[in-house]
Amino acid sequence: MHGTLRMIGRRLSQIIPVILLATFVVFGLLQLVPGDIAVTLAGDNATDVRIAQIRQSYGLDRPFLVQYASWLWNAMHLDLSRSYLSNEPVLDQILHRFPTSLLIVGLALVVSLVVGIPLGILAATRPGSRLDTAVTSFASLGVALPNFWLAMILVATFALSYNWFPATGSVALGKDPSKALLHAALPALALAAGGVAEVVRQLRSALIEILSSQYVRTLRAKGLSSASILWKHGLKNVSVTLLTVIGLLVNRLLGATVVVEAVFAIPGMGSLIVNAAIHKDFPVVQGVVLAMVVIVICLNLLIDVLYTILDPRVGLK
Amino acid sequence: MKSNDQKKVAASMGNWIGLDRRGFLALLGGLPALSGTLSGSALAQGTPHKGGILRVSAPANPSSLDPATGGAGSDHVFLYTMFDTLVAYDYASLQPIPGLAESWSFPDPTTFVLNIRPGVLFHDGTQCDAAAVKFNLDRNRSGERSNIRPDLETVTDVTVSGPNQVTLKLSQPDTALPLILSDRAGMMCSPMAVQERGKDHDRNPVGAGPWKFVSWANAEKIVVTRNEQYWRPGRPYLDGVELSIITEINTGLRSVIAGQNDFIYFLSPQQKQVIDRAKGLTAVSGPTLYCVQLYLNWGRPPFNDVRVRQAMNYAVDREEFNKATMNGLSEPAVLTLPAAHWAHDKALDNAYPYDPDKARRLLAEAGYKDGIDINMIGYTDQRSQQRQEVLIEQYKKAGIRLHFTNGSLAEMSAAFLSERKGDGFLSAWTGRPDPSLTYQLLFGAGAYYNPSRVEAVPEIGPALRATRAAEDIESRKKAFAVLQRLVTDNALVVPLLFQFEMDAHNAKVKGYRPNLLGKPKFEDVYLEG
Amino acid sequence: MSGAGSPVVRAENLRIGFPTQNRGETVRAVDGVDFAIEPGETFGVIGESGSGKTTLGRAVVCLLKPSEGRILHGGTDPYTLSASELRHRRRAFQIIFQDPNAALNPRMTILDSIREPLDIAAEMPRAERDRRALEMLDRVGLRSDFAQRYPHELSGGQKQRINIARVLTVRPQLIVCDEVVAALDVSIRADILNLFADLQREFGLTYLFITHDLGVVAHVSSRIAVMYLGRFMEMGPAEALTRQPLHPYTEALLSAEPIPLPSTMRGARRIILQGEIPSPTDPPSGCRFRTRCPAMQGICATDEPEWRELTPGHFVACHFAGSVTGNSR
Amino acid sequence: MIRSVLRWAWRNPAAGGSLVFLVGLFILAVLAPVVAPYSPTAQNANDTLAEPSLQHWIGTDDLGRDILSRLIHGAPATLYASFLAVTVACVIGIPIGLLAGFLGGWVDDVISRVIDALLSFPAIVLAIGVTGALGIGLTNGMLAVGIVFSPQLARLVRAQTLVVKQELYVDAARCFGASLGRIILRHIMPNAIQPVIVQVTLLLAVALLAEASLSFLGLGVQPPQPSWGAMLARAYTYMEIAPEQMYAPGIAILLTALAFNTLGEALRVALDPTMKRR
Repeated sequence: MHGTLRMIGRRLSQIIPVILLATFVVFGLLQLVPGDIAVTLAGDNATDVRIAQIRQSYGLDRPFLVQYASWLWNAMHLDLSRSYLSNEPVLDQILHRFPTSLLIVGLALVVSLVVGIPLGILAATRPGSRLDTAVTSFASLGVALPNFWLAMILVATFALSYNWFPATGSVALGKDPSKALLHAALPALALAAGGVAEVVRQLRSALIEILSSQYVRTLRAKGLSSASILWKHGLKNVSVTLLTVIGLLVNRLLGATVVVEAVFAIPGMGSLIVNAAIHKDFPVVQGVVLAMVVIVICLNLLIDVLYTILDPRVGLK
Repeated sequence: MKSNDQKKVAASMGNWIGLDRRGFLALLGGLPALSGTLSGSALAQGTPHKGGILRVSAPANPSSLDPATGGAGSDHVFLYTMFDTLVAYDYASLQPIPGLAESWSFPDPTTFVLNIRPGVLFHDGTQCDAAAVKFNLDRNRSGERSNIRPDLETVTDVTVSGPNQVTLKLSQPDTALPLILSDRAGMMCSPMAVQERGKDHDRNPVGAGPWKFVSWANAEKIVVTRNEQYWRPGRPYLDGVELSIITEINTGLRSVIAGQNDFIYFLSPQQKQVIDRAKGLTAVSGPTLYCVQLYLNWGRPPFNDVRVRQAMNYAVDREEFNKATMNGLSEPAVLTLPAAHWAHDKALDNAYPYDPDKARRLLAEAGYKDGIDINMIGYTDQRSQQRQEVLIEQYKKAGIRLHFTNGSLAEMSAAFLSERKGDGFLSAWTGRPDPSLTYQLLFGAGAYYNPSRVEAVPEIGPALRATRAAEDIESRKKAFAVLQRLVTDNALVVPLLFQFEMDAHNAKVKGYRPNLLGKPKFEDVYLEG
Repeated sequence: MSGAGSPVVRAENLRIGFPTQNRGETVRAVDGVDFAIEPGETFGVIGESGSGKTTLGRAVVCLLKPSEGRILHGGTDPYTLSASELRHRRRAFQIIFQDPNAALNPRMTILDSIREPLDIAAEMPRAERDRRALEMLDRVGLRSDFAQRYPHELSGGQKQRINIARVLTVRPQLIVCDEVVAALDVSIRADILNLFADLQREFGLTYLFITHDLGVVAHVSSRIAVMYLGRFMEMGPAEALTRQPLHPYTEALLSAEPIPLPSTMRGARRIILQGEIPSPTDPPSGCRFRTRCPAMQGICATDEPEWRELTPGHFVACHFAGSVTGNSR
Repeated sequence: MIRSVLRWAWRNPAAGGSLVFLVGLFILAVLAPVVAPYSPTAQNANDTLAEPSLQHWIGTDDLGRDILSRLIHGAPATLYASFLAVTVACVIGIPIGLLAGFLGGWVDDVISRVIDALLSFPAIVLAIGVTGALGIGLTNGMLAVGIVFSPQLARLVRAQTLVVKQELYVDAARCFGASLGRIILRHIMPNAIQPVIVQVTLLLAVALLAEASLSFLGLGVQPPQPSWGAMLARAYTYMEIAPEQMYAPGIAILLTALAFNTLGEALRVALDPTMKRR
């Protein structure tokens, strides 16, 4: 336990530089993007003078490092400032948008695991069988499937042809849970295809490795049934693999939602950051990046803690 | 083949010209002839009644809900629900009609008097009187955060000349003002709210329009609810409007097909097929001021040569372009104003027939025997890319090779208009209530939408001023004809087509009429069933 | 110290520590060792695993940098040299590892591997280098058709011969042999050891022979050092040390030796070492062998035994050296 | 060499099939102007969104262009995009990973933190930012994707390097006086690169999908150049009228990604000595 705490401490001390780096990199990247938000803000009534005025009033004429420093200073005081585009506090926007994306990602993750784990186990316990071939082929297909294409097909089929699901938008989970799930179903499904494939592939290969190990062969020789070996030894050992997969998957799903949200016109954080990035709405981009980095880091931390609990040797390394 | 096409163009042009505006609208909107007055809409089916909430799919998040601080042309649909304008406009022809101002007059060319309708209340219960109007006009023309100062450039002073009268002093004759006051500049906000809320008024506005602001979930939804104290008797019909922001128009239309929304606007004419195929949806369309066009930078080669600019106009097959990109459902454009507009000069309609050979000859005369490479600026969205693909193919036939550099709207506008990158720009002109603004902003010396910042020919300046000095509509028409001739002969722009407003709604929605500005208003809409 | 001339390698108060993940703690793998190796001799180092003998061997060929003290190569401290000079000079000090397989790059042919030192030296034309490499291949008893094969096609013994051939190409002054036969089949160990002996005679080589196997070390060495927890416990001529060990640890090693030794080398009784070797991060106070010493006394916990030369060339670090072992025999 | 590849392909029908598919695709891409029945940009406003026919085997698109011809002409762009992105990722990622792994110490600390930072937010977001900075277009888009992939490769190479640099043959080489460059090039690279080769093959598929995603968002290929992702994006706008428009480019992307993946997996098995033994 001592080691675990120390590991958590070490990881926490690494978070600050990672956050600083990530936000700085993004801030720097946006600086390189030509054009600026003053033009958007000036809109139809743009004049050169007006654009210069707006630039000044938003502090966009200050040097890059000054802008970053002032953002950082405010962020340290938990003030993520306001969107240039909508004048809405960034924190409000994030708190408003993230649940939508997280619902989809969460749902996709659950589907990936619920479908992927049994399939992975089935395939691993009968390697080389017809079932195994079918499952692995399906997994290869899932990995190669462009998820936004799948999203399009799902919309065309289940939303437009059959009208079983809504084609667009989202509903807050707190507002109407059943409607929220109905809205999230197709996007989550589009994301989950890749997720299921990933879980199946990783789980299958990890299980096969364990089941073919000397140790398990000895157990089998002692007369233990495959099922009990699987439950008692295989899955416990494989849970570490599964944790890794979950970590990878969440990161990947968060990324994939960007395009899938575009297909379903879901006001999630993906569309938020894409729109903000295109318009150089710094405060929003920075806020969302910060939130994403924090989520990913916290998740990784959680996974590392779980690793040490499942396998104490990891922590000592 | 070619002559056939030309015939087709001529025939369709004939159609445009042949119909009078009302008949034209009626044909397109499936509506009976409209009187164009406020009482209007004595519609055939059913009688208007109160109640219900209209769910609208809107294509863009507003830049701000304060009329003075926002900038996007797409904001108006939101603003109209909450703000009434001093001057209103006739849906069909865009001529000015009374709004919050009962009447107005020009006692002399540089004095403009507005008589404010008595007894109108803002949503917060304060009076919309002459003092409030003065507050708004002063804020709009000189406020620090005002984005519409150029609109009221000619106003030098606003005085309250009676409890319900304001008098504007002008630096020069400006007969464009009434229609300017039908736009943002004429939208009245509660002075108390503006003062109390400061910047927050952008997101929490108070006007005197038919509906009151309820909530704005950014890029997601805006909700407004009935203003019980609205000054027009019996209006509005709708208890409220919920505008869901769905930026992808195909997705937005899908939401109406799937029954999540009742109404969608700013569709592409190509989507008519989709609407027609969907059960229970009605397509509504009508011409608008929205002009898809190629901006040209005439300040430097190659477009400083009038022959090259004319070649650009001859080499494009507008009928084909309309067919390919709009399913033939828009109005091919030669001028910057559509045929239905009161200031449109019909004499110029055949100025640039499709003639790639003539384009080649003009280019050869200008010294480009082997054709010419043009660097164009454009946008990345699918519709823009489709237009680019069509234009690249068409211009290729006249030896004009277009090369596009694309980006987001803000980035590319700045690139072409401010940073002077590229020779031309495939974009659009969204139109202004008064046409003099359109011409001023596009062709005036120093205008932002004129990247050269200089007049192409010296006659432009006087012609522009003449359009704002003439007082009655007929003499203004003549002034615009002169200006339009100048712009067309010098080929300062390549107008391609006027996009038709394409809206769709389900069977519940009644009484909706499009307007020439192309920015829907819901004041006459009611729900049935 | 016996022998004339300057030693090939000299270690002075050599200490090597590794930082651990746990804040500030250090594994003191080699913790104060002095010795000198004379030209032409075979200096054996024996110890259990964890005693620091492999670390010592790696330090001698500059794969590890001393944290304290120094290693002298023919009188020069290699760490005072410039990087390029060090690269040039270190070729005279070679090492052969325990795992013959891991020492060969699996993606290089045998010929490429043997020729590599010559390639690095780049002192002769390619054809000459090839010729030399093939000559060495022949000298270690392998046919020339091995030249184009890859390591995985060879047996462990063959691979160890390749490693020997490879270091011989640079004509080193000293070869550290780190458990060179431990990974090989018992049946071929003698062959390889004989090869080492033959080569020593032929090329006048000097060996630092590291092993945990007293049988091996006694077989080949002229002098032996016994290492425990980073320190030498005893050092002396091979014969004297095996016949008359001065340190209880040496005695224990000798008595535990499973390989039949000549009766003269065998102790009267078997001493079984109790427990595990303690952690090198925190060695016991006083004599570090005391926790497992059958003859532990009070003084052993408090005072560190001195490194004494009891008989000429025979050093020991034990408070009771001479008395304890002498009595026990 | 060729014979052993053929033998390997024969024993792995899936991998063999993928290889044949990809080689075929390459040939098609090279011969596109010869093979394609029509010009990919030839438009016909009177024959838009047509169903498959004898003239147009898989129909026409929104501007009346032959879809088959556009698919064929889209192949070079698509392959170019994938290989460009992966090459960029290799050129950036591999040296950085080698350096971090081999030098260790503060260099490794700094590089590892940067990698962590870059990997902690979704790749597509980073790609959009980089694309914006470089300017929109296929080449820039794929440079962006390559840059975004590079930390993944760097991390993998670093891990491999950490393992390989412990190998005894590296120590041996050091004893022979080998220079840093020689050690990295002769010993570490060849032995660390194997999983990288596999990863690169798999990345080709990911790059392909990234190209499609970027083009879908309008940040990839620009007109009039055809690409599968751009075709899909266009098809999306005609989903209600002509849903069949999205099948052909989608299937082309799917099959190519599948082929890269299958090949990558087969390579993993073929190159992994522990799997070979089994």
